Amino acid sequence: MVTVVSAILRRDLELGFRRWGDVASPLMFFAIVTALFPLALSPAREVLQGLGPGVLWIAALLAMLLSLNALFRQDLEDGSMEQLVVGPHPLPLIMLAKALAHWLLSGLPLVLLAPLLAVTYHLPAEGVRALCVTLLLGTPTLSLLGSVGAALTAGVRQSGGLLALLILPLCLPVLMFGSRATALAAEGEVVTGPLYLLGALLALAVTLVPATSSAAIRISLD
Amino acid sequence: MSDFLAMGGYAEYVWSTFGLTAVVLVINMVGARRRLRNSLREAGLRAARQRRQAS
Amino acid sequence: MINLSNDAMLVADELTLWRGELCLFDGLSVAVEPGQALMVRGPNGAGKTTLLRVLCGLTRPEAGQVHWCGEPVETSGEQFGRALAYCGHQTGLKADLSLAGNLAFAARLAGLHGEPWRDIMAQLGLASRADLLVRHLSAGQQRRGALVRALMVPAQLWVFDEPFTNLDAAGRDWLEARLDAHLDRGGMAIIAAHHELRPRPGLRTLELAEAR
Amino acid sequence: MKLPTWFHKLGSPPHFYRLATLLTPWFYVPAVLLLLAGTYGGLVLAPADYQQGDGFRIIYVHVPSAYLSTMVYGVMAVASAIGLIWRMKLAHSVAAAAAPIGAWFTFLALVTGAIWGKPMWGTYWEWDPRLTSELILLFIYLGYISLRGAFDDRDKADRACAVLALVGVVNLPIIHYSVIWWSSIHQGPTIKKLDAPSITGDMLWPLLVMILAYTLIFAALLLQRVRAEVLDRERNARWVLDIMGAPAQGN
Repeated sequence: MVTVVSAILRRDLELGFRRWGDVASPLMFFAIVTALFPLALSPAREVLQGLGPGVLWIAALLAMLLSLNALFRQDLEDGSMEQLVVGPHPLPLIMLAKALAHWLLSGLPLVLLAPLLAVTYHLPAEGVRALCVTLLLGTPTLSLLGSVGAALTAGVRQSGGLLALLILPLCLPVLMFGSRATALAAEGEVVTGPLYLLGALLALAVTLVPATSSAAIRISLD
Repeated sequence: MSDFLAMGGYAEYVWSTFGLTAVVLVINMVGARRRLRNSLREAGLRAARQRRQAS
Repeated sequence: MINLSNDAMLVADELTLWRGELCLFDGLSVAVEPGQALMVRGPNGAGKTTLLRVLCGLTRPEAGQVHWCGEPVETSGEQFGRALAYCGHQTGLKADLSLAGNLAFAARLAGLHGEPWRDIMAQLGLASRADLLVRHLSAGQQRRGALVRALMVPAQLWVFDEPFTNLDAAGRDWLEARLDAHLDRGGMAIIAAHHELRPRPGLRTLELAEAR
Repeated sequence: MKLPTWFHKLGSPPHFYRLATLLTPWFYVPAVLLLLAGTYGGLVLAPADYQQGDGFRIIYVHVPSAYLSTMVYGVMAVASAIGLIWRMKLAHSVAAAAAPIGAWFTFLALVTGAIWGKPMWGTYWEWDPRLTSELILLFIYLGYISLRGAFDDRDKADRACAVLALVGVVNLPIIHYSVIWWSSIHQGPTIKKLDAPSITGDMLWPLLVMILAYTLIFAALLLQRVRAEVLDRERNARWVLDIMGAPAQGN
């Protein structure tokens, strides 16, 4: 059980480092999009503090969408996913490992970069801490939900916009709770409620998504 | 009759919603019928083609 | 070597598959027993690849069932997965990893220790290419790399899709000899190929007609 | 799990096709009649609401389409589950046929809701939990329809869309309650939400008639579209050729 997950993680992480460009571009996208709003709207402190949580969360969500598109496409083209499906190991476990690898390469870096960008929005310390905690809890759910969408659209030709259209409605609860919790924390309020809800969404995703994305990838490979 | 049309001052809202509903219903009725006609026609062409091949 | 249970069998009955307007096969039944090799032949587009994928449980037929040791292949997961070695048109190797890296991954996944691919790789003349990125290998070398991956993990049922393409004469002889040894041990093979396999006991041929 | 034979019989395309051809008028005619009766009841017979005056009559078109938008997605989810579990192509045809109808009525619910908002709140669009959920549901429908359009192989499209419909049906309640939670945080309970005014008897029966009429119209539209989907999927089957022998009847 563990060998399967660790083998897949090790391979995908090595691939990620080999093609560091694919890892870096969502990060740069995250930074650029957050920089757009002060330039487009106004650098005034109150405006940015009000916008901060929402903008940072939306930019993080869109950045993850970028990397989701290619999640299974390459594996389908070179036949490595086929080998995993035909192999003896349970497919849901493999899909969970793939989603985890995607999160480590795209979700986690966002969480690490977020405090830096939050400073440019004059977010207070509690706000920055809440941002990191909510991103830490929310981005794995985005990776899991995204892996279902990526599996469904892996076999389809140009599917950039399609994946976003399929996944964004499903990611709305995470976005709402995440950005809301960050905004409330920035105003010094207690945010345990939304954090529990984010945790619940993550637990739900970890249990339901692997079986779903396995069915989806089998259909794409058909 | 005219006060019926006035709808107690809400005329534009009530009639616009009912009008839009009628339009959407008609669009769906025509659309469903045309979708069926197309499939019937295609199936007919295929049947004719297969009958020609068979004979 | 894994214990080759001699009652293992792959049975496919009444397979039917359409591709759009074309019927690839209809009511096709085939069975493979230990020691037998089934060669699937037919013109391009006759559905050879699709039939192999159906037999592996990758593609779902319109009608019909495929059983391995009595279990439908789609749900027999571990048992069928351990017994099967599939080599399709694609190599199954990641282009941005080295050949050795890919094979190490496959070995770890199969729970094998050490480097079981070294000697097979040497026999196929790839020893000097082990650390090259798969992206930089020629088509022939990539095919042989895929063969190494398929043969490295012991499996009872080989399902190979045109394994002889891009192989030179030496490579062909090697694979034919390897096939003989596999069949003698009670292994099974389903091979789609254009060229004639060497006649041998237990070799059967399935001719697929042009899809109509 | 052994299924009742009528379920399999219903599931066989030729049987269903003949049944659908027969039933379609039996749904259409009563639907139109009920629609007229409901509209007359709602616009003429029902008394004006003491708060919203005649403006409340919009509920007679808004509520049925809002009900239909969620009910149709339920039909799609059930059909998708049956299609995946028992591998019934007909069930996938039902899901494929229902989607565009559901999308249209969701759009209708959205616009009629917004128009109804104008006299109530003074603005056409209000991020009210019900309208927001309706908007998200429309995106989910559009996502389903575009995923179906992205596949050229019909069987793959069916199975992929079935998975998406099931993922959607699990997420719908979550999205709905998070929208309610989200709007309660932002607006607070001060703003009166768009809930149906207290309905008395003679206001209520037209609404029930309209809901029944909408359901029957959906059934009629669905039967026609499913017949088309079945014809597209069974193009190689024998019975389609026999039917084509007879003069084409597209009622």
